[in-house]
Amino acid sequence: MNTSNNMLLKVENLQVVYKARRETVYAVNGVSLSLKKGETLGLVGETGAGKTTTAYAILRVLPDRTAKVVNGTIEFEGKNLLEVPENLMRHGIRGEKIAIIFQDPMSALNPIMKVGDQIAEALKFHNKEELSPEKIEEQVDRTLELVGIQKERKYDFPHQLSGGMKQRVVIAIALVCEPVLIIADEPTTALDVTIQAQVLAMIDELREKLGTAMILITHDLGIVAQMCDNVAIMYAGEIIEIGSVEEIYSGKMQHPYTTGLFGSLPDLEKKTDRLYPIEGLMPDPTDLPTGCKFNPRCPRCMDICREVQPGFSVEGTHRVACHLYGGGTGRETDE
Amino acid sequence: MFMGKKSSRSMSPLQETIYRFSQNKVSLIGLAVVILLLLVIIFGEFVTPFENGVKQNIRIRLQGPSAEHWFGTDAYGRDIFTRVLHGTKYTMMIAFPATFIAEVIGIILGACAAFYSRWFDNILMRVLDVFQAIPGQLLALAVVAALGGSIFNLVIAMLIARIPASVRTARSIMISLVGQEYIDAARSYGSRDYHLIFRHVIPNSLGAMIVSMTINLSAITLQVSSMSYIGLGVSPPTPEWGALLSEAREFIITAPHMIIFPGIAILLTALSFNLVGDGLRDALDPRLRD
Amino acid sequence: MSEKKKPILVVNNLKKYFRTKKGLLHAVDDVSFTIDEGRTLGVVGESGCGKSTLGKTILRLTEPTGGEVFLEGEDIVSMNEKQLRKTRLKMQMIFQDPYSSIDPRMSVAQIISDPLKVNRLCGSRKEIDDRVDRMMDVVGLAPRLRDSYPHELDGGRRQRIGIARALALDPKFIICDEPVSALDVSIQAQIINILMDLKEEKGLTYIFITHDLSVVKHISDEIAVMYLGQCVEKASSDELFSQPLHPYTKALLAAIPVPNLSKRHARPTVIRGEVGNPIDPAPGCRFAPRCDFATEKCVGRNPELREVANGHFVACLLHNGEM
Amino acid sequence: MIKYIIRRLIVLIPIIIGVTLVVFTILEMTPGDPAKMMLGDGATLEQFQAFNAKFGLDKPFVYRFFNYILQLFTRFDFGTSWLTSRPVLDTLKARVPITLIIAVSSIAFASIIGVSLGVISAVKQYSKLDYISRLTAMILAAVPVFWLGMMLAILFALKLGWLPSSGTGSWKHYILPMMTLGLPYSARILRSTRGYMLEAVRQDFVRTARSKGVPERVVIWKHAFLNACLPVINTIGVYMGGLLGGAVVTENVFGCNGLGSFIINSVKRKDIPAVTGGTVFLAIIFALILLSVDILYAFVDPRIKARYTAKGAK
Repeated sequence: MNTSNNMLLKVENLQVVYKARRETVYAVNGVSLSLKKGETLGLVGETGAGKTTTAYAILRVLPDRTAKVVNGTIEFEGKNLLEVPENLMRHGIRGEKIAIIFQDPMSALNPIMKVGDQIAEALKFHNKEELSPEKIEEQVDRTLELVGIQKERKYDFPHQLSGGMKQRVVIAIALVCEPVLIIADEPTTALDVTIQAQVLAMIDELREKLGTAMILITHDLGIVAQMCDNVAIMYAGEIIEIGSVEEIYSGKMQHPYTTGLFGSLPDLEKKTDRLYPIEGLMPDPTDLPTGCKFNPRCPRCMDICREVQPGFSVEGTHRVACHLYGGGTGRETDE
Repeated sequence: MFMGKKSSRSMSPLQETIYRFSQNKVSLIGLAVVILLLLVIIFGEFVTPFENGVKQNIRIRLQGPSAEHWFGTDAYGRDIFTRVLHGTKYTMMIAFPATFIAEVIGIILGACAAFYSRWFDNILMRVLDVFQAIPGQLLALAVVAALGGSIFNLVIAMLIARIPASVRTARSIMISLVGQEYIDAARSYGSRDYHLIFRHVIPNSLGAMIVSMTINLSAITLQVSSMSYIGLGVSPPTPEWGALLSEAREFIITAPHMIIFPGIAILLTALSFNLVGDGLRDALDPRLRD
Repeated sequence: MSEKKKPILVVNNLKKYFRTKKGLLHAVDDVSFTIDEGRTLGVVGESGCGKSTLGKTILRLTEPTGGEVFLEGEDIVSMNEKQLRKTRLKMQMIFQDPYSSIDPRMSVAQIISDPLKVNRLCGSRKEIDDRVDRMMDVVGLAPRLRDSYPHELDGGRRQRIGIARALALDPKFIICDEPVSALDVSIQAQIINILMDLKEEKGLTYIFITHDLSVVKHISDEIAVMYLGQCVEKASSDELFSQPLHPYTKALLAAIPVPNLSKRHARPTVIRGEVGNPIDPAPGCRFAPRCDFATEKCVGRNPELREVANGHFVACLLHNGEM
Repeated sequence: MIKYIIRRLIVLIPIIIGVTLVVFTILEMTPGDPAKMMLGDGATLEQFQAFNAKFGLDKPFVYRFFNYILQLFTRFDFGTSWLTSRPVLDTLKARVPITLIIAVSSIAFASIIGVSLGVISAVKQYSKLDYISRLTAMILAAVPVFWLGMMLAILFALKLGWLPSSGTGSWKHYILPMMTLGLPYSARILRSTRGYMLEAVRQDFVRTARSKGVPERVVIWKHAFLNACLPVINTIGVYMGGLLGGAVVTENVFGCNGLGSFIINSVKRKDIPAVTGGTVFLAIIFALILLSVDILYAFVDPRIKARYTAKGAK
């Protein structure tokens, strides 16, 4: 993981909090991950795990009044994005080098703007090559065809398109400037299963063709298995396990939370009588447990888990933050 | 984020609303003023007897504010402070019953429209369309023109002017509530219509209805005074605020204090109703705040 | 399981049409099935296929346009209000959205006891309280939550309240309308386990409506696949997954992302197009526009749902000997 | 689109009939004999009978009502004044422009101030500017219109002497009525604009625009504001009703001889046909304004436009 010449993104110890009137929500608590060019990383976790906050922090589109990045670096092509001034972020990076695909295509598109204009907008503001309006139109047409929509439909408004088509438009908006990194935030959660299959197949194909790196945020381990090279599993604002898909899906040296996630899924191939879910609930993000954040729900919880936050046990590229695999250096807990 | 508070006792939505409202200083001031106004109606006589506002004394006419006459005196030498103070009850006597009745009618018709939808709703909407095509002020004027300007008639005039808006608000609240899945659920376990209305729909609509009520109170306060001002409401010498201002018109140059104080009374009343309404709305739905 | 073949629910040619501005929407169009006591019928389909409307129409939460529904031999469709209320004691529903399906102004105990109160089933307060406690225990709600309000609870707990409320009347038959689709995976598994345990203990019969094929396979004995208001295939759970016949069922199965690496990068066969809407549908197979095997025979006449193997029904010309 | 407008105009007909019925019924309840009120007690029986016959008062209510409707739709006749025996329409023609100038100028004034400050207030939420404009708006929304008029008159006409305090001679005469009526509504418009803007800037598509790297100025005005516009236009339309009512009072304050003061004077003199005619006419104006708001709506929002054209095609 250290061949830095084709390293694209390196997030180190990212911490984000949301400050509400009297509460502080600890949304992301020291996330580190890295991504090479052309690679796909799956970011997996349940509601409130901090997946989306991490993604928004990378793109710096967090709500600026409440959210605050308290610590960490986000190194992208050698620059720390957290220190780049806002205007450079807007001109060189956001939408141009890093693009994002949002979850809900119904609300992610401006309802009173033609879809073609919405796709062209990013191009117009990042027009480094000084393309003529005609060239921009051509590029919009090309991108639309890339995502499988006839170019004539660029004159349509979002309400004239079906759900799947809207999500294709959202993807076209992300792709039109040919970014090097795409962050896809649950891109198919709002879609029906057959449409999901269409969209996923298309994303996979395009990503391969364009060589774009991708962070795929999802809660669906099935999608990860199909799409990703590496997987990071998040729980309560931390990455508790990270590695290649093969390592994670092999079941060796598995974090009990990961085991629980797999146990919660009914198996399609063989008949199971019972599911083995994780008992309990997500911890309150304003008041996280000490030690390992998963300890109140963990079926294999030990005394040390309640006090000391586990470090990573490393085996190849596979890293697990769990005392069961003891090797990691125990960090004293912050609280 | 959506986790419950770890407070030892759980609060019902009502308690929660009261708690949030009590945290809002501006709205509390509004509430304090409203309570003060109600106290004035009850205890006004002890502060300054009504007699002071009636007895005429030409020698001290049109005097500016002084220690003896806080708000000055009018063209007949009557104490304006007393007149403004006792004017409170006329506004309230009109605004409260009119608002309350309008709201109750709103809830009844709204619930009927939401439950016995289609035809009843259609008819109701057409009737509302007609009433709302006439500006409320004009509707009230027409009623007063026909019936005359007594307090009772003004209540009726305000009712007719405000009912369309109340019904429309109530209707939209009720329809959105009836669309909620818990109504379907209640029906599925055998609730009769009156169960649905009284156990689910009305309790859930009350918050929003009270907000709309405070807005109505404010609007009626303004409307009543302007009716009296143009000479079609409560008429002088009754010290209704609008009537006071109507009397003050000719002295706009010589005695501006006659204009300022009743006007501030109207302003403060309407303002505090609005503040209470805003505070309630925020307390009911904290998401609207930020 | 098949030794006590006693049908509890029989649905014949059920239809529900909605009048819309664009035309008549055939939300449920001529659906028939039978469920035996103690069994679970899974109903799967994508959004807009009418599966939720089917559930609500069976309970008569929306009035059916046509057809019959027999619960233990009594026709629900022709009942008057009073009979219907009595019959609904035997037949309850668990709703999809744990947020909008419980009244926010009631405490947990009030919500669970409401069915008992409106039906005047329990005499004393004590009796009601006991029953509420028992129900909360059954669905795994801690007793200290009795006086909590829904806004203080998470989706999983709210859904448990919904289940407790449905169980309060001790029904025989429960319609579960996507009870887990709004929940996170780990919570979803908890709820599924509760539902399966209850079925075991109380001998309940379920209709389990969902869009999630892996969930439906796990919980159902039989599965009906719906497409645009019609049932296109119905078979036992194992049969349907091992021997899917209808091209739509095949496509659905192929589209599920499997959480293991065996099918990695083996691009699934993706069907084209999107689900339309069944407004004034022309006769003919509604899946034909997206079907690779469609011929002109598929248009003009509705394919019948026919039994092609023991207990395996399919509505497709490919499999009923006409092509 | 034209088809849609025509259809909407046709829908207006029952509303106008309904409005007339409401006004007719309310005024029918006026106690006393109109002839006696108009002619005084000293008139002869023949004079009474002649008066009643001339204005159709010897006919039953239903007959008079339908006759009125018929005259209104066939001859655009709003009745004849009892006082002057002249057609009400003649007076209306002279007076309506004054009311329209006041109403239109104040709504324009209120919209410009309210919308622009509302947007800024929302974008700079919790700033000093936001705080001050909200406070001012709060107070202005509770000010009685006629009192504000008097205060403005004291300040600008009597103390400073910049503007005339009454009459309708020049454009200067319209400034005080415009401000009087406009200021309270600018406050209301500000409040709702701010609310809708706050909602709009939290929409997903605004986040999409930001993530494209679009400059903040464009995000606010092109994406957020244009979407917030729809409900704002709607609110302004709804306020028009209150504003027309307020115009009646404002005319009274500034002694403008518009429709409002005509109605008030007619009410005071019990000239029922004049009140009916004036009120119905104002209701028609109001309905036409609401119709134009709806049409404007369709121009801003393609979804609504699509609905109209789709319906029109059928």
